[in-house]
Amino acid sequence: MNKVVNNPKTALEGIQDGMTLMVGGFGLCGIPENSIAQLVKMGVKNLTCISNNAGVDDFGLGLLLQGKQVRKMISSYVGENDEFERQMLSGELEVDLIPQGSLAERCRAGGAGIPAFFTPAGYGTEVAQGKEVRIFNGKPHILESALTADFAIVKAWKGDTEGNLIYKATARNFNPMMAMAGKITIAEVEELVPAGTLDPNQIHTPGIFVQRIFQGEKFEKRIEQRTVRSK
Amino acid sequence: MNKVVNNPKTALEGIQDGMTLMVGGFGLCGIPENSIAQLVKMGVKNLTCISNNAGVDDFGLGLLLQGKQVRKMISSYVGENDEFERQMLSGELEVDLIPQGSLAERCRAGGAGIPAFFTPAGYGTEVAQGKEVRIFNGKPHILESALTADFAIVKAWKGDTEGNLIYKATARNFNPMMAMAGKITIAEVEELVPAGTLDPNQIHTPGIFVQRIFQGEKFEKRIEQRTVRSK
Amino acid sequence: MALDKNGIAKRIAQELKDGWYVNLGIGIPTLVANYIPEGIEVEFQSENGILGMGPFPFDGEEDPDLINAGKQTITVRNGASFFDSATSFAMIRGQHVQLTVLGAMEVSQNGDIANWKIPGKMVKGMGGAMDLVASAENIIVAMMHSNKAGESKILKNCTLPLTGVGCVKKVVTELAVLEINEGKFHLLERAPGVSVEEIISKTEGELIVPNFVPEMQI
Amino acid sequence: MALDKNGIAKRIAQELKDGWYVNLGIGIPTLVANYIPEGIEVEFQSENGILGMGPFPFDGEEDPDLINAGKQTITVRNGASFFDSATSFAMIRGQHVQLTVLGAMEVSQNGDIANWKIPGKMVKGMGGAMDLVASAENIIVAMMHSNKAGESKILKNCTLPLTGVGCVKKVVTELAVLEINEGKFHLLERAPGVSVEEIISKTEGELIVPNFVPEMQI
Repeated sequence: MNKVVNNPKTALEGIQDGMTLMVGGFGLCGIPENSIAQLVKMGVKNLTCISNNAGVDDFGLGLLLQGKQVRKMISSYVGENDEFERQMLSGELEVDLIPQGSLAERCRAGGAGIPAFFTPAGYGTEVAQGKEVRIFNGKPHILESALTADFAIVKAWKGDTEGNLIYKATARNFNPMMAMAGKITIAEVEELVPAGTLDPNQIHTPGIFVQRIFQGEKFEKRIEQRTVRSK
Repeated sequence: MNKVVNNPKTALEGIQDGMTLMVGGFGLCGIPENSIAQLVKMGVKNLTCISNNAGVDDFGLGLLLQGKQVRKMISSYVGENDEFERQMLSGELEVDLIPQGSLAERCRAGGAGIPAFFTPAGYGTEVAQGKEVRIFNGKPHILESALTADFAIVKAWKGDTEGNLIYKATARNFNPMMAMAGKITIAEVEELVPAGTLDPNQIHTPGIFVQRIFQGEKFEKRIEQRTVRSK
Repeated sequence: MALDKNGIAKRIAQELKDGWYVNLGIGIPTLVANYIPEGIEVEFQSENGILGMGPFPFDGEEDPDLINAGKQTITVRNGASFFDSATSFAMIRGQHVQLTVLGAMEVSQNGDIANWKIPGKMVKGMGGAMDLVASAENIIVAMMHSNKAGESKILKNCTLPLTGVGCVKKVVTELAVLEINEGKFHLLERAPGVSVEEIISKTEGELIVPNFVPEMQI
Repeated sequence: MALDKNGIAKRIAQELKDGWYVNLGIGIPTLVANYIPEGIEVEFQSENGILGMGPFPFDGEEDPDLINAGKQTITVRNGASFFDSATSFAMIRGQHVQLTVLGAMEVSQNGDIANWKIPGKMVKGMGGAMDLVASAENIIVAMMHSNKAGESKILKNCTLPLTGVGCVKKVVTELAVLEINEGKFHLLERAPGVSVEEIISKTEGELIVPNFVPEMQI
């Protein structure tokens, strides 16, 4: 069941104006750099992007914002991005802010066929507006619904030809749930290996969730907050 | 954060008559054999056991049934067990049958602080009796609630002193979700190693979900349906 | 002549499409894996937590930690993966599995299925069947047309407790291939040498019979 | 004298108990990790998906794939583990994390907290804060007693959009340790050399002051 495509161009075929995309990563960690570059090249517009963050001005999803390709962001935190701020304040960009845990769980739910679930997060805040509230164990919870996307684009460390993925360290973050929730899921990996090479016991995302896979040409892996101690 | 206890006796301290236990495993695969033997020794009674299956007459949870230690089973499939059948038909044993996927998800929900979620499984059947029905995307779903337990007892392949666990092959099954859902979770492992030995990238159950861990003395690993082909 | 179990499995295997992930139930459905058409690649999921099941192991090579949902010892193919049962049912509930094949005691003309409980008899439980039938986009039931008493199991309404409602799309029996559509059975094919009359007589549910009913090609 | 940020962190660190899993927010909370009391072992969780965070890396040893929720490069301790963000919030929502320390713009006497949004200013988002405050059994807020305009942030009612309701149990500021109980602030300790009168004057919310208010021991 070979899912290998040769390049980002082939991988992203079918993505059209107005579509909803999930894009993996936390900050600039574990983002599908090569696919984002291809989205910029394609020039698709009016996208709804579901991604925990929105990149920085000149990297990550910030590149799509620069090209005014995004109509709506669904995220938990969107700081560190001047162009984002400008578009949001001018009303060009719609923003739906969601608590991070609810965002992660709503993506998982979308992939897992669970249309809605109750969570305490956001009760009593503006996040709860218009949402059903119910008490469980004496504590109020709100009903949150599943999220899915036309395409999910994720980034993994290693992947095999059948689409099985292994992430590295905290570059895992939102990638596994988004891989589950995409109608079509595209994975870009640092190292693509033949099926049978990866230990079946150590697969983070089983290939069933991935429709297309390619090895990225180059990963810049920019660090957002380089923090060190002296020796 | 050392969680090692020396033996099953110490590991199971605090389990009392009338408590609810989750017990990992699918059939006889990946069951906590040493802990079950200890439960038999302890002679605790009136237990509610949440476990996908109920073992066979002379192994697995069947051993607790032989000793009439179980008041109620919450399972998805309980065949292959004559004593179980006898106790159930005589009314000694209460049985709550739950679709397997709902059972798995309800355990995960219990561990994840999600009190309830909607699933299509069981709609229109006796499983849906008394449960809220709601249509999502044109399809009826029922509201299922989280499961938790006083103690969860799981079995892993490798574990470290901080409670991090790695399962082997399909012996993983229900163990990870039950580890999440126990107020106190006990892990018995085939091989106990020092913290730092296991790759942080390959941990299936992070140690935060495990309160006590020990290396089992002996694992019989009985096969329920030995099926082979000729060479 | 009516098909045997292997014949039913063989006919169902013709429904497989390249690239599909497939969940096979216990019994006749398990046999489907033996008849994958040439040139087609499918991957088998088992709901305890494995993708990429291979054939049964050689004698002496069984691994007690490696079983399928029928608790049989199995092997893995290259590209296999293991996961927990919650993730496994995420695949099923989330409709990532393209085809589910399972047995039934009764099927009704609106697609209801009963396959887990007979009142008065020991109930073993539904296992994963309710999750599978409630979620699968594509369910094929492999079953005998009649029970041992000779009564039709292809019914107007199920008499046994249901496993799922309105979910079955296709039924393959020892006599026929039936499709369920708009609340009726539709006769698509008959087993080699089996007459349309025999199928009609053994089908209690409403059955639409076209002028020409081709024989199965197996 | 009022504490500095490190002093606040040091005082909060005294609340740690052996064996606790702890989530530290950005800012002052991060500093708590520098003052773990002797003989106590705690493990730090970061909500992007790591347990067992170690100190920042040495210069030149940063790994872009290894960051905390503040997006800072970090290291891991022995016994660490990585997991996806859904599992990470399963830990938080499921109350497996024993203590959450985070900053706030305002706290009210019934335990409401506001720390994510100022109307009229650019909203960056709540990140994981709403999940953390809604679920944690044990929340300590690290904050300054007053804002830059000199107005109290320890209030009867929050004026900013809320992050969570009735969830804060304890507040440590540069002036005092306050407990929230039955809809009131209770003054537990004062910073060395800070007078009870100063604390009273800078607290807008209802404050219960016992006869004797000990100085913090830091």
